[in-house]
Amino acid sequence: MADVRCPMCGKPNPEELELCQFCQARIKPLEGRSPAEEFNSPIGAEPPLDTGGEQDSIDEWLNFLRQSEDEGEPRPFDEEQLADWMKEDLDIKMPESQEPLEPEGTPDWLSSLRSIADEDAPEPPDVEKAQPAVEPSPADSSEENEVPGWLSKLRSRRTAEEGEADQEFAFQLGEEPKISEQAGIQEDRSAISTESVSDWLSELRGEEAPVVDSSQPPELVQEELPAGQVEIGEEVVQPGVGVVSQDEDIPVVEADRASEIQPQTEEIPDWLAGIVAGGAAVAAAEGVEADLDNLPEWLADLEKSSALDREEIVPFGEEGEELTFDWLQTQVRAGQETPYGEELTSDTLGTEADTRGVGPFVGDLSDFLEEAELSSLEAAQPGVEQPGGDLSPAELPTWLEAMRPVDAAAGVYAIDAQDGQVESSGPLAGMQGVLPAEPEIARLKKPAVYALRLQVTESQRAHASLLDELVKSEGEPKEIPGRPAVTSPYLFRLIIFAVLISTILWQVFTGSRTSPLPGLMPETFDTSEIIDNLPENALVLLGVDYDPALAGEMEAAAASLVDHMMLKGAYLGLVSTSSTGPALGEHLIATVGSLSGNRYQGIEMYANLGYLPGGASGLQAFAQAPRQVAPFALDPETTAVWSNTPLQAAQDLAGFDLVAVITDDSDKARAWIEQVQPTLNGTPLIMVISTQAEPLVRPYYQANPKQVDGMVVGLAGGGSYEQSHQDLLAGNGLARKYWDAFSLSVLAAVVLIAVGGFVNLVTNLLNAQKQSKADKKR
Amino acid sequence: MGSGCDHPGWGSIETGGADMKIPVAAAIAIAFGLVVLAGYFLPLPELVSLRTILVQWSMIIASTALFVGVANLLRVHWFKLRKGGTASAYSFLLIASLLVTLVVVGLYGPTGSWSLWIFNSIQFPIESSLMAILAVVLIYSAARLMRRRMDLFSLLFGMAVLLVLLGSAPIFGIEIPFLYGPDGLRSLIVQIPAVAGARGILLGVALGTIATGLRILIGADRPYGG
Amino acid sequence: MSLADMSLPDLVGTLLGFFLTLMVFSYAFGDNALFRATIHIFIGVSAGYAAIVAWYNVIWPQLFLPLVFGSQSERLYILFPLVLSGLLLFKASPRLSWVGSPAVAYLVGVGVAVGIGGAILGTIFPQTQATINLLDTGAGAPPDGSLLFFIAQGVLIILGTVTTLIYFHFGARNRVSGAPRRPEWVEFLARVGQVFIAITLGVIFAGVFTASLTAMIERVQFIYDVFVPLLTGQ
Amino acid sequence: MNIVDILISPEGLGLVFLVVFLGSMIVFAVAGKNRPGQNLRGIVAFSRLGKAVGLAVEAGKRLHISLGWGGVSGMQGISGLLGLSVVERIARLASISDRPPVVSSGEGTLGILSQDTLSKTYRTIGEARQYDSGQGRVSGLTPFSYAAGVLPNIYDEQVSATVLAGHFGSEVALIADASERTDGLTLAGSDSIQAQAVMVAAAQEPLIGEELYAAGAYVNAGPLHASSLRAQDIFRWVLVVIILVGAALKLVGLI
Repeated sequence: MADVRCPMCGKPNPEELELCQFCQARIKPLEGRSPAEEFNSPIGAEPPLDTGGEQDSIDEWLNFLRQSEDEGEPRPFDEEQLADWMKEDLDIKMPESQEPLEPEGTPDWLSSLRSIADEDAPEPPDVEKAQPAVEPSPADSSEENEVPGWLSKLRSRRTAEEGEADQEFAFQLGEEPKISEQAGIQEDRSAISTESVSDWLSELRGEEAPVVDSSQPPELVQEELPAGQVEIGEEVVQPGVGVVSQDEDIPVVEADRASEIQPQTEEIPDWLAGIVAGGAAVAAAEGVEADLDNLPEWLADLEKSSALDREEIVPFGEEGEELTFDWLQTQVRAGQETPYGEELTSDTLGTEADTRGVGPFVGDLSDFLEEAELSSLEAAQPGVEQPGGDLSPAELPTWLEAMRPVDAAAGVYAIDAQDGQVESSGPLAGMQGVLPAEPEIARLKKPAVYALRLQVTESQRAHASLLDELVKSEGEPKEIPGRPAVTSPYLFRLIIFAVLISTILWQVFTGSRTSPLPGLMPETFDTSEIIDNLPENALVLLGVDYDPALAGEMEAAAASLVDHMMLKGAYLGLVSTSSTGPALGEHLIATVGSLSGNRYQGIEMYANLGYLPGGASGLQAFAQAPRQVAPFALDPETTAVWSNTPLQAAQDLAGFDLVAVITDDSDKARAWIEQVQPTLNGTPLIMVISTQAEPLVRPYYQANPKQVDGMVVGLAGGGSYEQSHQDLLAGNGLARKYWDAFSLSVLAAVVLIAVGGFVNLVTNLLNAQKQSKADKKR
Repeated sequence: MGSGCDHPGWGSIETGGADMKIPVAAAIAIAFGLVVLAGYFLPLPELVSLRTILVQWSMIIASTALFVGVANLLRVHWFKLRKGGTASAYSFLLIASLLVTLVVVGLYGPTGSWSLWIFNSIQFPIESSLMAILAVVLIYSAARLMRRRMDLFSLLFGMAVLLVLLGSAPIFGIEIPFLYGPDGLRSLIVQIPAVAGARGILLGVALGTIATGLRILIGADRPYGG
Repeated sequence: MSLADMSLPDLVGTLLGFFLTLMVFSYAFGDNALFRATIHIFIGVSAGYAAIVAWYNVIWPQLFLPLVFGSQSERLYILFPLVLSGLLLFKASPRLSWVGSPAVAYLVGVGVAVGIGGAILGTIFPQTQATINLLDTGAGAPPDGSLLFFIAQGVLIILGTVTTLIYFHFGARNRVSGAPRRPEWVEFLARVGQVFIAITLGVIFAGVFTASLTAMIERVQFIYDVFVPLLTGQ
Repeated sequence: MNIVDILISPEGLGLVFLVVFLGSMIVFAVAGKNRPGQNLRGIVAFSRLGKAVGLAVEAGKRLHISLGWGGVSGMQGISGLLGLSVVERIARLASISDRPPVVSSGEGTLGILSQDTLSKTYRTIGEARQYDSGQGRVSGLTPFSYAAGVLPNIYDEQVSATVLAGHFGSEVALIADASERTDGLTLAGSDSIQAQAVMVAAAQEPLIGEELYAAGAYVNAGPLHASSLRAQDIFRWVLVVIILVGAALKLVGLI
């Protein structure tokens, strides 16, 4: 005997069983399922029989409803759409044979629903089985049969689903619900199912409730009752809104909620508005005669039985599918007794606590709040005595389940029944439970959306959402803020570069020679004197100790001096303590040659002794034993300079006629002065230094006795030397060439430093002031 | 040895003192250092010549260290080349230019024609351009000084810079008498306060050099021996 | 000299220098690829050139030449640096780096001794002597008789030198509240010294700027001398 | 030449100077052990350096120490060797950072010594595996090529603080400017007076004159660092007295 797989939980069941042994879901499909049942089959179950296009249009209608629920505001309900669906529904397989039992004037769609329900409505086994001993009263049984099958189906399916939800719910709480609890949950479940039916209906009704203009006195409302509004005795009942006229027990619905719902009501057909009005409105607890004329017969009958049978309120479907009006009343009263937010008793809070205990932040925050809402909804009914305790809950189709509006809205309409005040004046004199005028006005604001929800104050909700964002943002990678490409320092650098380059280019372009060269300086005069006094074919040791970076300044300062020595026919011995020295020496000789046209070439005129490693100690070693330390020249033949060139006349450095050092570094200058000068025995030492070394070398020149016999300092020194020897470098002196550009760009630099410094100083003072104000405030 | 002075924020140090296990390197450094030092201060001719020889040998070994430096440079950029990315292109340029220069200058000698061509066409223009860019950097730094550290020192520093620059060349061809020239304010500033300050700084630096050198010679600091 | 008179290598070299100068000047607009490429070429060329100069001037003439062609005594003379140089080459490999430590220790020991000797004999004694001689009215007095100015200048320089030295005094006394502080009279002298130091560093900063400005003028002149002939087709 | 002539000769005086200086260093070191807490005047640069090391470790950024191109010989060499003491202290503190410190130098011997110092420090604190020889690197072999070679280190390797301790020239302004462009802290000291003048303007925390040589004492690099500072102070005042007395006697014509 093959097993059948349950459509709901997928577990295998013996073939003969109709309901799943695990989740009580229906396994054996009912023969000839009505469109409503197909429509009700849970989403995701095996696809319904192919009913051609009907399924799509029905889905369309429901999607529209579902969307309107998701968007939170009720969208204007398109009557044609509803009507078509409705109509289509009505056309669905109306069994010709079956006489419609409905009274004239009943809309086709309802009658067809009713006929379908009658065809398929075998007694739901579970309901009977679960039927408690209470026998339906004979008066009821006739109405029962008239109850449309589709409503009874809602009840049975609802029972199945709720059963699952309970297990799930219990599972979430971490413990198997005990038998007593299960009963309790059953009870709650029945309360919920009746309530959810009322919700479904109230929602439907909600779409039909006419606009209530609260600003107008009730009497006026009576004449202008829009279609679909039923006057029950003195109360005007608005479907989906409740009683507008003053009856204490009648739930008061905030006007604005009514106004919200209002736009949709005109389109719903009268019969439905009537049904909803009859079903949704809560008749006065005692002695309120419902105005049965407009009600459809089946509802009207229901109304009658409710009036007679006040005590035996039978939840929908409990006593053999009798749709008594009382069950609706019960829902409303239940809503009254524990209106959301005011009178939640500790045990309901307890339930909520349990729910919270599940760990609110396990899933998404809105799930938690939804669950909390669900649990608070279940807990909302402890006080209500359910007659016949073990009545099985009505079964709602899943599409209805999905459509269930946010319960909070329903809860809002619970009417505070304990308010026993009797009107003393005005047209409503003698009436009880008259709605206080000002609350309505005062409540003209949108109702607190979370009426029946967990008691979460605004700040708690804010904190919860903040914490949620924090948790979410933790995982997101944060972009490292890129540094802005253009900043004020960047602009300032550009301005400096542009000002300097344009100033220099202007002078170079115009080739101006207007700015006078510096006059003769004492140190320059001494230097030229020493060179003038050189003997013929003198031996000069030239220390080339500057960096290529400062070649611009050093060559401009030394070119005229070197040319002067060349003109005297001196033999130059180049030496350096830096590795780039030899190449710079060659560059200097070539530059002087190109400027003056006085070509100094070959080992006959100068010898490049190369590089002395080891800085001061290398210099000291060279000063003590030059022939051992630098035996060869760097020319291609690596000539032995001390034997094959004029240098052979010099045994040591004292043998030279002049030692001239060109350096930009004060340390190197000091090294020459401290290591070499003591061994010169009277041979003059002159220095061509950079402006940056002046403060440290000048004392040696000013010393007494002088340790440096002559000095040329930077571009100004070179200019002064050229000024005193106009014939040198054939008048093409580098100092003269650069001097005008130098004097203008120095001025530009001074202006830039002064203005920039002032702006930064002011900015700093302002920031300091702002900082001190902030500190004082703190 | 306990620490004589614990400056906040840096924690004290237990080792680094005279660790009893003196490695061979420390012994070599201390021995040769003391011999050379003696050569400076003891007027014995043998010591003086020994000092000269030891100093000359150190120059030869220092040149070998230059080759080890070139090897280190090649190794760092070789790893960058193998790692890939934009930096590898630059490392390739460095290694290529290094090898080409070694070959050409090695063949023609430091003052050979092609060697001088490389020096005058590549090294000389780049290095003097970097020095030219320094002018922009120095103006920017001097102007930002008042924002970085607003105190008397910075104010005096800025004033000295402006006065010396104004006095180093005529303005629009006009030589400002009290500022420019050998007897001007600029020369006065350079020859008196600048010389005094420079001397004081040099003497201070010399004292620091002696203290640091002695610490190394007695083995308290041992930067070698890795 | 116009571009036309140049030989081909010189012309290529001048144009190469022209473009390299512009690529370095682009650093004023921020770090960029052209500047990066240029400085990496510059580092390679300067390292290669320095290595060859060291070989030509030191290693070959003072190490290998005597080893190959030198006499027995010369070979003996260079044996010690030859061995230490060999050991030093092991520092190029991280694993065998410890083998080179004796050579490094030798360099450090000798270098430090040269530093100490230079500091005492090359700086402290001469500078102190020069400062004392500032008031040598006998030898140092200027011929034109402005003795007073000479003495005033000497006193001012001595005052500046002494207060600059005092500024660097490190020792301080604990205080009940606040950071340790030097005695008041030392603080006063230090503040005077600070004035001299600020002026000295300002003067030297101006000197460095002058040198860099001259380098910029030289480079702009070079660009102009190359660009204009290129433009006018000379 | 008798003893008196030797003593008054420069070499003799130098020897006396040296012996007394060394003696006072050792005496203060021994005395300092029993009476700790000899205080030093505040130097803002070193306290900011302590914070910068902490911030770099926390932010997972790198510290860059530059030893200059002064080699190991002469006065400029000794400032480089002093930089190595600072390297040891910073490497000891910053070894736990995600990006260990990098030491750049412009001369072969200094490059070798920086690698030796780093490997010895990591071995001392038991992190021998973390040492990588690439951390001690030669960036260039001439002054300006060295400064140009340091720029990519600062721009590309998330450097939060640059310490310049050694011999530099005016090219040090390029390094300090690159550090400022990347919002890094620059602490700079040198024996060269040109470099000091440029550092005053370009660096956030310049060390003037001999303040660089006090680095060892301020970063607690060892007991003798503190005692040698006290010896420096003593001899500072000796020089002041000699200059003042000598000048006075010279003015009066007695010497």
